Amino acid sequence: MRHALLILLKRDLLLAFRHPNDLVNPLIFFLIVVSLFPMGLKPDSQFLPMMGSAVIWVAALLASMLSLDNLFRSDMEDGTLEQIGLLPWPLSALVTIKVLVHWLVTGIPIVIMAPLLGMMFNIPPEGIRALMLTLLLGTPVLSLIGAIGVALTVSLRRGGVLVSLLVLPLYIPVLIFGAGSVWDASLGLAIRGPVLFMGAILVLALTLAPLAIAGALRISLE
Amino acid sequence: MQHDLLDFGKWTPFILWCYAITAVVLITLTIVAYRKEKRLIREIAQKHRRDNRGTS
Amino acid sequence: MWVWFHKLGSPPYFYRFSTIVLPWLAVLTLILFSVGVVWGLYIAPSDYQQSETSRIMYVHVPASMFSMSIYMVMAMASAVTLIWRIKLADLVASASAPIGAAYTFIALITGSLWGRTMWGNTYWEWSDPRLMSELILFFLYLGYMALNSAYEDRRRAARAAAVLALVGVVNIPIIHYSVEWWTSLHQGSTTRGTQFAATIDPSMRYPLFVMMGAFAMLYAQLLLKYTRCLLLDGERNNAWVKEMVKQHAA
Amino acid sequence: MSTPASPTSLETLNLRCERGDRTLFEGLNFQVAAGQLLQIEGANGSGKTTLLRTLCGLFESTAGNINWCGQSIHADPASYHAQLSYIGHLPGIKLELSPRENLAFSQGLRGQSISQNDLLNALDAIGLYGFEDTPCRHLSAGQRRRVALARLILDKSQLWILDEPFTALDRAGNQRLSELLAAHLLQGGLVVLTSHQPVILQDVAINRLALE
Repeated sequence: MRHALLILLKRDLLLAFRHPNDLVNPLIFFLIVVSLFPMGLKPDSQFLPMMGSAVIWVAALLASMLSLDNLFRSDMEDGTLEQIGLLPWPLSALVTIKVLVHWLVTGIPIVIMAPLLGMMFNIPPEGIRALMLTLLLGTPVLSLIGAIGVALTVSLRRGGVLVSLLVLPLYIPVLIFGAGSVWDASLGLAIRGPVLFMGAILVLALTLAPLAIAGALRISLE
Repeated sequence: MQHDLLDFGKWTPFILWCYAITAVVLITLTIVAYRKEKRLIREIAQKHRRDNRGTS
Repeated sequence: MWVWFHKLGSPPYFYRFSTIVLPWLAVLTLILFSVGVVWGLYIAPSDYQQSETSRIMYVHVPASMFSMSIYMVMAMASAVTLIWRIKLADLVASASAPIGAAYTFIALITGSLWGRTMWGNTYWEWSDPRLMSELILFFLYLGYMALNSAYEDRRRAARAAAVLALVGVVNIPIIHYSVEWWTSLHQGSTTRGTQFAATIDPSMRYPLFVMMGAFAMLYAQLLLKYTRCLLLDGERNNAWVKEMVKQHAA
Repeated sequence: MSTPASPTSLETLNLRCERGDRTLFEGLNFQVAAGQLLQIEGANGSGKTTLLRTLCGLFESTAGNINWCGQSIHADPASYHAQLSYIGHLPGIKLELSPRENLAFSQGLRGQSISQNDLLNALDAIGLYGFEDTPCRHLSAGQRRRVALARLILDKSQLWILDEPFTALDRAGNQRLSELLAAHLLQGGLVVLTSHQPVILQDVAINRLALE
């Protein structure tokens, strides 16, 4: 089974890299959304560092969600999802790999881009460190929760807006803790508590979300 | 404490709005439920009449 | 008890049972609401701290309390749907959603109006954890209903929505905790809310209990009614529905 | 794998499936034993595809049982799926990948390691010689279907469930598929398929089941 999971990992990464546009677009989206916000304010605004953490987090959340749309859709449309559903391995393990690939190709680049954007917002170094740390813990949760929403709607013709309706409310805790700790860290406060809590959320999502995704996919495959 | 009916000093509009909105929402919900069932029964009865005429 | 529960799971029995119970529930709801409203608005004294505005409590507290409980009912019914595939459980979950959403809406509106009387000039205070949780709960209800109606096939809709409800119920404590943490950052604590429901003066507690009973009975009544609608809609081609409709017409 | 207690067979007991509020079929009983082919016939919308998907375990029946070797397919889905090859309406191949990559991945996912030689032989046998490394998006519909059918050769599973396998195939492809089916049955395999055209195989009796 481990062999099969590795093959799936390889396959999905290969497929991702055969569509470089799909890889880069969410990141460009992330960049554009983040840079739009300061333009809505006065140029010398003092709110920038205050808003920075929230803006970067919200943009990361949207970029992650929008790029999830294709997680199962193309596999559904060409029938490979059926075949995956008929493999003699637990579906929850297989979908975890698919989510992992999504995180590798969108979550990680977001984490890497974040410090640059943080500097654009004049976030102090402590805040930037917290930003990277919380994004590192939070983006996998975004991928996992988002995948549930995508799995529930993949068989519907018009899933796009519906997914955001289902998923965004569930993203709120991650957003609150993520953006909150960046803000705290910028003020020089300790952020151990919220960071540990984010870690706990990640562990919980890792254990429960694959089951929900697999269950949802079985329904979508009917 | 003694009241004039529905007079709560300066907060009167707030309190009355609360009760009014609640009443409207709950009554609408109830009416919708009752009418929905009535409509469904009528619809199903009609379909059965149609079917019966078709077979006889 | 179990036998009865099992019997209730069969649609025709449920339908007959609810036909008998519904009128009684309707009367009871009406009585409780009349008593509660009159008591709350007229007879009950005003709180010495909050003046007359504490009267909002009689609608706000039951609505927000049941908005949460209804979600729990939905989640439990969803679990039953997924595990035992009992059709009625799915209908109970689907029928609960609009009622829960309406209760949440009431809790939001009354909470905001009540807040306005305390916060001064704002109708919305982001630092109030209860209102925030209520708002997110409202989103969860909306998402559930949107997903439920997006599927054309009833059975798939039921199961997909059930998965969502369970995911939501796992999230509720996390959301609650995160909102609490977040609002504590903004150090805007409020003295309002459900916590004093237990400590308040009996003269205010009894009308509150009456209103809670009224909201509960209304939920029960609407739940039965909406479930019956979904049942009729889904089973319209079954023999017992035809029989029932015939009796109804006669 | 331990030998099954009862002989290899696929049977349904009182199967009933619904879509929406419509009953597609009910009280369906049949058995397919080793070396047998069952062709399911019926008009469009009679539930053929749903029946096949139910047999695979993708669709959940409202009532009744499906047994594989005397045991419900839901009791141990993993070992059932290990012996099942399903080819549905959709070929289940990735257009971005070449036939060779597609097969390598689909076999790898099943946990079988396949030598390059076997792979090329399978593609050759199904008539895709010279197209091994062409991205599937440049292949015709019939050729894509052949890539999917090549899986049957490599899977080495006992039970084949095929949804309209002959569509989009030309006469030569038809011929090859028929040979493939005959050889599989001769080795004691089981086939359930739907097809609009009559299936003619040498030396093989074909059972038919009509859905209304």
